[in-house]
Amino acid sequence: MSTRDLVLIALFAAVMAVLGAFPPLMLPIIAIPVTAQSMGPMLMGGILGAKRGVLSMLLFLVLVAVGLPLLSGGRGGLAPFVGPWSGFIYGWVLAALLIGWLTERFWDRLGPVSAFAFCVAGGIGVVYAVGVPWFAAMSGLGLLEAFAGSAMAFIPGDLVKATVASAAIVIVKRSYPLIGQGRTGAARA
Amino acid sequence: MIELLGVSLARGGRDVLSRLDLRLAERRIGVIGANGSGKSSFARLLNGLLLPTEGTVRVFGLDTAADGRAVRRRVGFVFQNPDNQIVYPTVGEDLAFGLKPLKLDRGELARRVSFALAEAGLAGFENRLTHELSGGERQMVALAGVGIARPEILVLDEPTTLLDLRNKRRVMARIDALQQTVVMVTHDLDLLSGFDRVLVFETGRLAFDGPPAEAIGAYRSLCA
Amino acid sequence: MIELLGVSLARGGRDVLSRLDLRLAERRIGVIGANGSGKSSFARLLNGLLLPTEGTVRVFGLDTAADGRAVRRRVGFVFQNPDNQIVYPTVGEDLAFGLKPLKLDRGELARRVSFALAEAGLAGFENRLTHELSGGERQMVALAGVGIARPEILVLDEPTTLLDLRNKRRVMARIDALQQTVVMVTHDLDLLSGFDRVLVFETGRLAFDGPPAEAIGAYRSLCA
Amino acid sequence: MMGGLYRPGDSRLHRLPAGAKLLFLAAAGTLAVLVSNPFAMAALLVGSLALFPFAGLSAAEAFRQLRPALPILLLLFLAQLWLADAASAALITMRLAALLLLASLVTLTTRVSDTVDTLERALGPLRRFGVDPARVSLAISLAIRFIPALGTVLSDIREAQEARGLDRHPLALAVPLVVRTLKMADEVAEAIEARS
Ligand SMILES: Nc1ncnc2c1ncn2[C@@H]1O[C@H](COP(=O)(O)OP(=O)(O)OP(=O)(O)O)[C@@H](O)[C@H]1O
Ligand SMILES: Nc1ncnc2c1ncn2[C@@H]1O[C@H](COP(=O)(O)OP(=O)(O)OP(=O)(O)O)[C@@H](O)[C@H]1O
Ligand SMILES: O=C(O)CCCC[C@@H]1SC[C@@H]2NC(=O)N[C@@H]21
Ligand SMILES: [Mg+2]
Ligand SMILES: [Mg+2]
Repeated sequence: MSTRDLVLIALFAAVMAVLGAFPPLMLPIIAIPVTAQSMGPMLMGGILGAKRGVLSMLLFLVLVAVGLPLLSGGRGGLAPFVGPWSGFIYGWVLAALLIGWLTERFWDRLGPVSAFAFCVAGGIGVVYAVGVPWFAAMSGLGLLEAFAGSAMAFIPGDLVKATVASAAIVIVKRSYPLIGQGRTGAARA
Repeated sequence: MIELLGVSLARGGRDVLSRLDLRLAERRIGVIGANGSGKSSFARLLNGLLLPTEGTVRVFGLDTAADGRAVRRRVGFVFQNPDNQIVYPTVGEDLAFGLKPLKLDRGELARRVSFALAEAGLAGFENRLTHELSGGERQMVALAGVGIARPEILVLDEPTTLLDLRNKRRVMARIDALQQTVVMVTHDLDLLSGFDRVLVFETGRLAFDGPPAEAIGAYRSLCA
Repeated sequence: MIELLGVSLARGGRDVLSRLDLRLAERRIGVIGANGSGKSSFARLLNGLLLPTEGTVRVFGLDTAADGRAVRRRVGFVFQNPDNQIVYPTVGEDLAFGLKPLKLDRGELARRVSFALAEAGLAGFENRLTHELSGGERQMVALAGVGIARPEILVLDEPTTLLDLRNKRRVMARIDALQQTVVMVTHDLDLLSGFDRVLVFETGRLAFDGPPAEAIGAYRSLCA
Repeated sequence: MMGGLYRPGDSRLHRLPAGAKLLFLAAAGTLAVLVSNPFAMAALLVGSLALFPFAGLSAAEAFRQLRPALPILLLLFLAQLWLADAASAALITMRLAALLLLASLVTLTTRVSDTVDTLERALGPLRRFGVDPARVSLAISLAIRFIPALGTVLSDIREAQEARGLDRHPLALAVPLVVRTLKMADEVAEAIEARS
């Protein structure tokens, strides 16, 4: 892993933190935030690719776990990892992996539609696939009730976030590609 | 010390520098020229951050393409934007980063850091957050961070652009006091008065090479 | 044109500007002073990017606090760091962005963009990626991007820091030729010679206000 | 922000090594999941609460830690009451509350830098799998250093767009943010390389 990879990993962990600075929207009744941070795994996977994307998300979670208040609403520490909605956070890691893998795999043909599809598959599909069963297990609810109680309300917002993220991914592919070929500019020792 | 032998450089498919042959042994070397003429690219060649597409760059006899790491340990680089070269959240940690290769113990590390800070007029800044410093302070931290490893050559790319008169004087006084060889890219022609040799670039070629007064004259007439 | 009535500004709990009363009606107004003296904050007050903590700023009679949008449409702003205001990945797109409100057709848009680029000495740069330009090239793009919308007042915050002599002259000639009112913050005192009025700031207060030569003298003695 | 959520103090809990506290949390968490008797769970919850004054933290602090989770805890309690019975409703709610309190307690009494050091040491054995602990802690420092820098970039971009008359549009924010971030990555990587 090059120094540049290391820096990219750190920078996107910081991007994730900055996304957390947007005030979260607390839905009435359920206390799981609607947060700009669910865009994080999409940007990490779609721009950095699978390996760097996953490491970047892990780094972000380490920063949260060691006690920095970087989750939306200024939350942090270990509590967010043991709560009823923590499955979503673990889902972010797998989502970055899947989105990154798909993006790399179909890099040459990556366009707005495929990028959007990847973001939805990872950022919604995978995240909920981890988050909802976790929620069910922690709360003793059935899967269906858990889905209705946790995930449904987020879908519209997450679709909007997937749209924004996929557009960003495509524009970055055009102007500053990090996946596929190497960098523009001269070779580096 | 620094030798360029038939050096050309292409970036993004465009020729940025063409066939440079140079031997630089003076203590104070200035680099001036138009925007986009290749000054920053030239500076990056000197420590192997960029490698020539053709030809060879040698520093202390070391080929930058073969011995990049060894060259970089002896050539410090100060970038135009201090923000992007300050790596750590606090001033003290950032300076300590430059000493990492020496594997010093804690006490010695702290001693050298506070000495370097005092030298830069930043005594007691160890625990200040780097992003809360003023522009001039950040530029001084960047200089100190590079200087602390005592490189034998310092390459500076427009180190005074955002500074006011007072801070510019401080930075220049600091540079003046350095024992090391200094190669400085700048648009501020006033800074070059005490220099030994000034290179003038024009679209990737060396348009003039000589003492400051003549070089500035040549540059002015190029720009007319 | 521009009026400040009892204006004070606090940022992050610190007083940054204190009780300014000013009427600016001249065509060329310079702003100088030490790092951190409040020049950029002052500039941002003029188009409502910052609102005064106390007092009122009026531009063309409009209160910036009440009519921010209307004020910004008439006051163009060029930032210290060109990277901040380049919005699009290619030079052409970025310039076209400034023309959006005019709803021109494609051909006319392209024509105006290439004219503005030629004027800035960047003919043919339409498809260049903005992040691959040299520092000076980026600054010229930023200037062209704001100028293309033809605002009635132009506020420039150190617009020439990265420029070579030729581009600096080009910018100054361009500014000279403008019909519009120009307010320019700068550390480069040479740029002020043709100006009508220069404000000197010192820790948030107006330390001097008068013609360029006297103002520069006052600033130099403040820095001594 | 960089101080994190740590509350300075000198209690025994504060002085305990970070690694010990993390192990304790893992053990207590496992215990909480295994316990299925509501009375034992109540004891665990009371025990967690009792640790707060022991760490020099007030009851109000404990409540502050739980507050963000209160609505969902209440909701879950009601759902369980409706779906199952009072005993399991109490069990699940108390379990979650105890877990959250214990986790917060570790966070509140442990310095960020101590946790990072512990992490660096814990990663030592992974060296042979190509994990370099020094690179990990460099990445952590870099990320912490970049957060305020990106905050500045973000507000600069917003300001510039406002000045150029652009309405707030998420894409117009995301693209320059990402492109500038990538450019910054290049420059910082260059600087690290030049300095190491
Ligand atoms: N990463 C890059 N990829 C492609 N082209 C580049 C890159 N960096 C610089 N260039 C181009 O190389 C040429 C030389 O750039 P360089 O930065 O060396 O100029 P400079 O003399 O330092 O200019 P300035 O005075 O504006 O800083 C410019 O035309 C620039 O557009
Ligand atoms: N966002 C902010 N929050 C808090 N304080 C700020 C902020 N921006 C600037 N300041 C402070 O306000 C003061 C004036 O800053 P300003 O940027 O206006 O100075 P300046 O005269 O433009 O300096 P320079 O010549 O370095 O550009 C400084 O002390 C600065 O630290
Ligand atoms: O901040 C946290 O503690 C994690 C919250 C997880 C929120 C999930 S992620 C998917 C879904 N979309 C949202 O906007 N919020 C939820
Ligand atoms: Mg340059
Ligand atoms: Mg300023």
